[in-house]
Amino acid sequence: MSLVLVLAGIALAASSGLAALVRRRQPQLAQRSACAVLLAGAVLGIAGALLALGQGRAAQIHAGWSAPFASLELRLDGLSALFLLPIFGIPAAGAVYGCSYYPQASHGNHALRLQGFYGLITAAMALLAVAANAMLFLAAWEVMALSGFFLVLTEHEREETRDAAFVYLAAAHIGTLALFALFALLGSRSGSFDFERIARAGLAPGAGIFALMLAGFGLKAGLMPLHFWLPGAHSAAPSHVSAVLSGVLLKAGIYGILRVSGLFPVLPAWWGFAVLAVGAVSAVLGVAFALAQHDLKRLLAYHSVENVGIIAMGVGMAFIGRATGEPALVLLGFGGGVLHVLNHALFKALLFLGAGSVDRACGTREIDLLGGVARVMPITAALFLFGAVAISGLPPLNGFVSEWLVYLASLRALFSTVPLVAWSSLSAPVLALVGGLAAACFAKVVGIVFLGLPRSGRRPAGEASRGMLAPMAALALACAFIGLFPAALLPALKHAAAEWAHVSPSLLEEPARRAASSASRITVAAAILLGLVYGLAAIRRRRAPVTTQSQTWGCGFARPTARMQYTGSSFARMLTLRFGWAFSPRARVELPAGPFPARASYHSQVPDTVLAAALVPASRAAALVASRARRVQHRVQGQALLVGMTLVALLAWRFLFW
Amino acid sequence: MLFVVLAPLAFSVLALLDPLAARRPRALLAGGLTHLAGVGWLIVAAPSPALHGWLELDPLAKVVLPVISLLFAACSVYAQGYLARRRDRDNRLFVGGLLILLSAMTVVATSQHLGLSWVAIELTTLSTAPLIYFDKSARALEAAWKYLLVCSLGIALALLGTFFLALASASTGGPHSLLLSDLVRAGHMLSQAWVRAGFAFLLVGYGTKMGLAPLHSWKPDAYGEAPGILGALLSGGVTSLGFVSLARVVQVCSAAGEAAFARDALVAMGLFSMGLASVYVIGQRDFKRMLAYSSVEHMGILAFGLGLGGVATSSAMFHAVNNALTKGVLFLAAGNIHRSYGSKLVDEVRGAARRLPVSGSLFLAGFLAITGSPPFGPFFSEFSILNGALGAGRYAVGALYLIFLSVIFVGMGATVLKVVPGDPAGAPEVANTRDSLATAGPPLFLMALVLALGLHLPRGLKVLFDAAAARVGT
Amino acid sequence: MKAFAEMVFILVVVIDFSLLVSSRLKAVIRAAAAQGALLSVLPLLLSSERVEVGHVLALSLGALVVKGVVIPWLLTVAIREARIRREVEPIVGFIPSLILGAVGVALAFALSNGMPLPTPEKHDLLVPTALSTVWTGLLLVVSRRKAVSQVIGFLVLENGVFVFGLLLSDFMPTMVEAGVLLDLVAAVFVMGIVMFDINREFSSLDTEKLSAPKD
Amino acid sequence: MALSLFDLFLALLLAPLLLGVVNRVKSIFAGRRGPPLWQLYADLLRLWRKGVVYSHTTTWVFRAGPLVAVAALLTAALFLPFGGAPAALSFSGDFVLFAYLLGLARFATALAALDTGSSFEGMGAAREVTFASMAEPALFLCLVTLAKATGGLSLTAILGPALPEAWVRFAPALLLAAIALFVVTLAENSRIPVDDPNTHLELTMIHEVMVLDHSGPDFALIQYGTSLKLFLSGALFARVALGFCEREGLLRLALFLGGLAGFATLVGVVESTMARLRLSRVPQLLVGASVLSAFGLVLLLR
Repeated sequence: MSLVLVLAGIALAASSGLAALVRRRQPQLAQRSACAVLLAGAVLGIAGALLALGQGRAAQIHAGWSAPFASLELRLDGLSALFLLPIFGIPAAGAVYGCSYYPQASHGNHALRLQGFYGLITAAMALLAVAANAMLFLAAWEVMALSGFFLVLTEHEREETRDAAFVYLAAAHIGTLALFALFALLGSRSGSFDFERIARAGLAPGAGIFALMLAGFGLKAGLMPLHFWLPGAHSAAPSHVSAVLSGVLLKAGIYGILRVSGLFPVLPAWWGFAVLAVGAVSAVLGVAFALAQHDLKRLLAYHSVENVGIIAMGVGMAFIGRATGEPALVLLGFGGGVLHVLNHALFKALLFLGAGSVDRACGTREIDLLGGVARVMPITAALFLFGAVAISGLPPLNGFVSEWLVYLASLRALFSTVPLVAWSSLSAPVLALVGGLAAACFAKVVGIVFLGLPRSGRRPAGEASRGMLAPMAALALACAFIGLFPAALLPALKHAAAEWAHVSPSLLEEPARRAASSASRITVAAAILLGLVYGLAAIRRRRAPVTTQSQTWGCGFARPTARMQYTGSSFARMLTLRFGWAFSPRARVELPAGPFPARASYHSQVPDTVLAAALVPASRAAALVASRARRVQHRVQGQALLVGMTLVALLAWRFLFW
Repeated sequence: MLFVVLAPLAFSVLALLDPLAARRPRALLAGGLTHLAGVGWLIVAAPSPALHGWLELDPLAKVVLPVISLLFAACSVYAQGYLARRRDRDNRLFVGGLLILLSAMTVVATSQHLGLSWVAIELTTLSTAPLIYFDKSARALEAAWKYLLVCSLGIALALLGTFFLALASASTGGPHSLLLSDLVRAGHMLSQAWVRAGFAFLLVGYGTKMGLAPLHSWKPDAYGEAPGILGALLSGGVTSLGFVSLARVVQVCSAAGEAAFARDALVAMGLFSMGLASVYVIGQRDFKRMLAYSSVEHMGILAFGLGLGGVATSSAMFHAVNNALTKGVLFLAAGNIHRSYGSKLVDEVRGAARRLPVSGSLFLAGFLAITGSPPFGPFFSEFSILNGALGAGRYAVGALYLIFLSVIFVGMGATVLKVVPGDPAGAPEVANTRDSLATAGPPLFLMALVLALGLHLPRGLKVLFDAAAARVGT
Repeated sequence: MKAFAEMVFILVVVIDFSLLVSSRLKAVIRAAAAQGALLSVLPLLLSSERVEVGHVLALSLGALVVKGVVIPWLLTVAIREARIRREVEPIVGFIPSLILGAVGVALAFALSNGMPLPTPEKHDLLVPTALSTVWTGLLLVVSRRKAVSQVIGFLVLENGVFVFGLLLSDFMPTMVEAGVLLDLVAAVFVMGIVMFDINREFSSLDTEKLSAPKD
Repeated sequence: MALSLFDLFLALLLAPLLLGVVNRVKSIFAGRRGPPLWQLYADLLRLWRKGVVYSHTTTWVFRAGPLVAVAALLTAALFLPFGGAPAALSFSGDFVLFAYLLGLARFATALAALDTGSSFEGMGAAREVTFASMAEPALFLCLVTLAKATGGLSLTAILGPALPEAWVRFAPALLLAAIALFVVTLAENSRIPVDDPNTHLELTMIHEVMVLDHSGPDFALIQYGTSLKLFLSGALFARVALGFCEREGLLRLALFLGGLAGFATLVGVVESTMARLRLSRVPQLLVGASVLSAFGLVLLLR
């Protein structure tokens, strides 16, 4: 039943673009009907997922499919159901937002194409989550990746969009090829491509499989240093697309890692340490790069790298837990990681939608040109701030809860009796560093973009429309719910973790109970915090002192202007200096000259190090080598010579060496 | 059986004699459709071998002949639109040559006699060389000259290789025959040394026809300069037939106990082709030449699969079908784009998806399909070949295969993404070259087939591929 | 008979050498024609009783007409029509070509020693001669600048194949006759030179100028 | 529970006094008599009664800043065991929430500063979040070290009966952690050598420059928050540092208060004898603290 609901949701989502196509003559109606179909699909899908979570057992459908090795093997277990929540939820919110943000009436075919692929990517991701056959998984994977490509390419007239889309496509395809190899290995060793049979074969987890898994899924998840496609793609796409890409698409990589690692009866501990290390590097460098960005959406994109790193740290702890047979680590690591998947989807989507509203209203995403947006768009600002608090992992919102679970996992590791495992608790200070940096970064974003005064002529005309605010508010509500009632999701997480780790749920009962009791105290603390804020505000309002309006204290400056405000770059400078070793900043400086300098300027940007310092030069070099290599054999004689030499070589090989 | 060979010939004679240029394309259409119908009847009726068993619809033929027939039929529809726009050129030789090509291809596909195969392959070279020169430009002439010279050199060596095999069969007690079934039956009676040498010569000869690197050098020029229709037929039809002929030679080698060397050589050349294609595809500014290198790559994949044996060979059969259809899509779409912009350089062509919505999108879709993106057919065949390699424990060659695939994807992607998206305003435009039913319909039809093969591979086809692979031997 | 055949084989190889060192196009064409004419004697010399006389005669006569007369004549016409200069213009010099040719002949003899003939009644010089001639043809195609030279090279290569084919003439005469198709190709080449007038398009038959710089 | 609430109440009440002690120590060093110990109470009362001035630039964020900051600090106080009794609220991993509540307070203050649009306040906010993010790993390394040494995962458990025994067994590691904790405390509370709370040059200030625009009751809240934060960190430090002496009942409370006084004296001495570091040297100090406590942790993990 639950799976049938999900399948219905998939079908509706996939066909939502058609709804717009059919009625393309009436753009507004067309878009709304597409949105309605997608929403209906999302409701069904989420209902199915919740039903599955409630039932606590996996639903299965099997059907034949006559592509090689493939069968229509579908399975909805706890892990799938948990991932289905953001997979259906975020696109639904994005589609509603898109009706106002990207109206078909003014964007025409672009919007039409966007809607088609928007539904398709939703369907593909959902199919991915329930696929239980490697070929079906790969097919869904690639449809998802290609839809993502077309979504990024939406505004294809701009060159940077095309470049970003190309980098995305190349990265996605290389990832897919790694998965080819991964599943081919699994399939040939177990003799089947059905996940169930692979799991039953009890394969040994080898280094090759791990490397392929990390490369293939890591490319999609955006783990450092495989994140290089992500900032460009996410900033080039329309914002409700970025919300889906960043909030959900990346998580497909995490899902893949979990799904594939769940196929092995035992995991070696070094897998866990490796994932933990990669996650830690991603988290720290992701937030460091984010700090250095000027472009609002690029900044948010780098935060995705950070958050995926946090998720990977949780997953790594869970791996270690499985390897050493410690149920607490499995539960807390898995629970923290998967809950953070959901949380990150919620608040990152919220933030991207907010960024989209700002971009639409001000016509720029350049942080240092913005300012004072909150005065004109108070609700958007408040919702964005909400998301910022959540993503910084600050209580009482959801970001804190999942990070806390990961913290708890690394603290539990302290007391492990297995050698070396205690060292993994060094991830706790790493998380603290990441949390501090993220808070600094979002203080910068909210402070510079929304507060203060406009730094340039780009200022919004008015508040975003209700169609744009409503989905953001819905996302914010979900963030608040998880933040306030973290214990609510623990039973589902426990079930999924037990299935994934091939242990009986009763083994996880004890740590789950402990975590739940702690989580319920978080609820208490959050209630106290909110009560205190409310109480203090009431007292403070009762005080109602004489209020005077005046200018900001200028510290003695006679005529302060809005351009003298601190900018985003200056705000982050002290921190980015610390990470100078990882950046390759490019600055364009025009120094003031002469006794009466006419103008001076300073423009700096921090391109992605992996892309700018490694991949682009490498591909240039490859192109150069290739063009050198191409200079040979244009003559007919040369071509004939090749034929002759091949013959001689073959004969020599056969008769002399072979 | 003879009907499908002779009917195109008859139409070709008609076309060559027809004084009315406007009427000739119809002969092409009629020839293509008649052939298609004939092949359909052949599949259904499964007649007994013709010409003393020299022509037979064996599993290998069943794999390629319908595909070639479909491809040709699609091209003949396309030609209606294409030739209508190319009134400036005399189409007598074009139409006649294509029909002769069809007839020769049919013979190669069904031939059970290595000598007859050779003659027919020779005929495909001769009948297509003048067609490459259809544009009558200096570069087209150069391309035709290179094609003719290099392919003829290959074909001469192939004849020598065929002689070697014949000699091998002439040992005491040998069959003294070049009929495939005789050779296979004789098996170890064949003189091994001569089979060995014969394989080397035939690999070079038919490898040239297939365009395996380093024997591929005629391809970029020929595909770059020839009309899209010819590119489609060469890269989808003729090269596949080179593959089939080579597979039949491997069959003889297996029977003679010489398979190990043959397979190693095929794997080596296959990987070399893919590697070379990946070098040449990076930074390619001419999108038709890019397709030529893609063809080199896919011939490499076919040779690779054939060389690996087992599952991979069966998948190579599947891939031959996928490659033929997808190359049809790509060349026809590229031809449309080329004509509309009057250029095939990425510096001048952009926004094809907007100016030619169908052709532009098909070019992109074809690119994604040929590079192995699900849910298109080539994904399954390319994956299965990899699976065969890894399943056989050949991790190193599997890794190389993957690396080359990814480099080629990136290289082709860079070129395709310069051509398809973007704003076409300001790019050169040739009047009256927008998508029409005749020029956009056939590639669309082929694309649908490629997609269908990915979504659903009929059981019968799977059995057929396995049977064809079993023929080749292990 | 056998001594005669041996004589012919040796002459064919000697002509191979002379093809490699001739600096005049006319001389090269004449040598190729002479080789073709010599080859046409071979079917008569080597035929066994099992084969119908008709086949032997047809092969012999066909070779004489096509290889010895028609194609050389076509080549001469082409040189005149397209106003091709008389020099051979080698890429690899005459002496190196000759040395390479000699190495090829040595290899051909070595190789055929290692390949026992399943039909022992044929002449033992046949295989080395065939392979040497194929090798020479390849060398000519690769090492000469002009398109005409390449056609001649192809012709020589094809002569080698023809010689080899004589091994099969006992049991597969039609197959050997099919080899004549190769001559058809050569004819097409020559006609290409004349009809499509490579001379006019490129101002000389130098195929190097065919390669516009591109990748 | 009643005892816990009593401790909490005492803490909230005594928080401003601690700052008075620090100032008194500093004035003794300077040879002055200095302000009375309860000066801050008087200041708070006076500010609470005053009117407020708001800049045209500000929004609700500016007004909410002090409220959220104080509320967060008050909530954080719930998790710290002060005297003898366990904390009012305690669960495993609660020190994460404790640290993050301090973070929330900082976040709110920084945003309020940015809301004014003043470049100086922006500068202050930037410095505050920068140094805090560097202090955070050091703090967590200290806490993880303590957790490992005591086997507890909540502040109550860490600072509970297991601590004296831990001091016996792992004295070097805990000593390193305590030193690091003291450095972190100085940085978190904007004391010398990281920041100078008494400076009047905006360019060199960190915390004080952030709150330049706050006035009246808002400023009172901020001042109270500052003192509460110092009290909380002082309490944590005192409990850790005095963990080696075990006492019962009232004596324990006395010991705790004595420890706090000692902490205040220590801060005062440091402030009087050291100069403020150049801003660019501050990160080195904080990274140094991290390295110290990491070394302590390594001693335990090996």
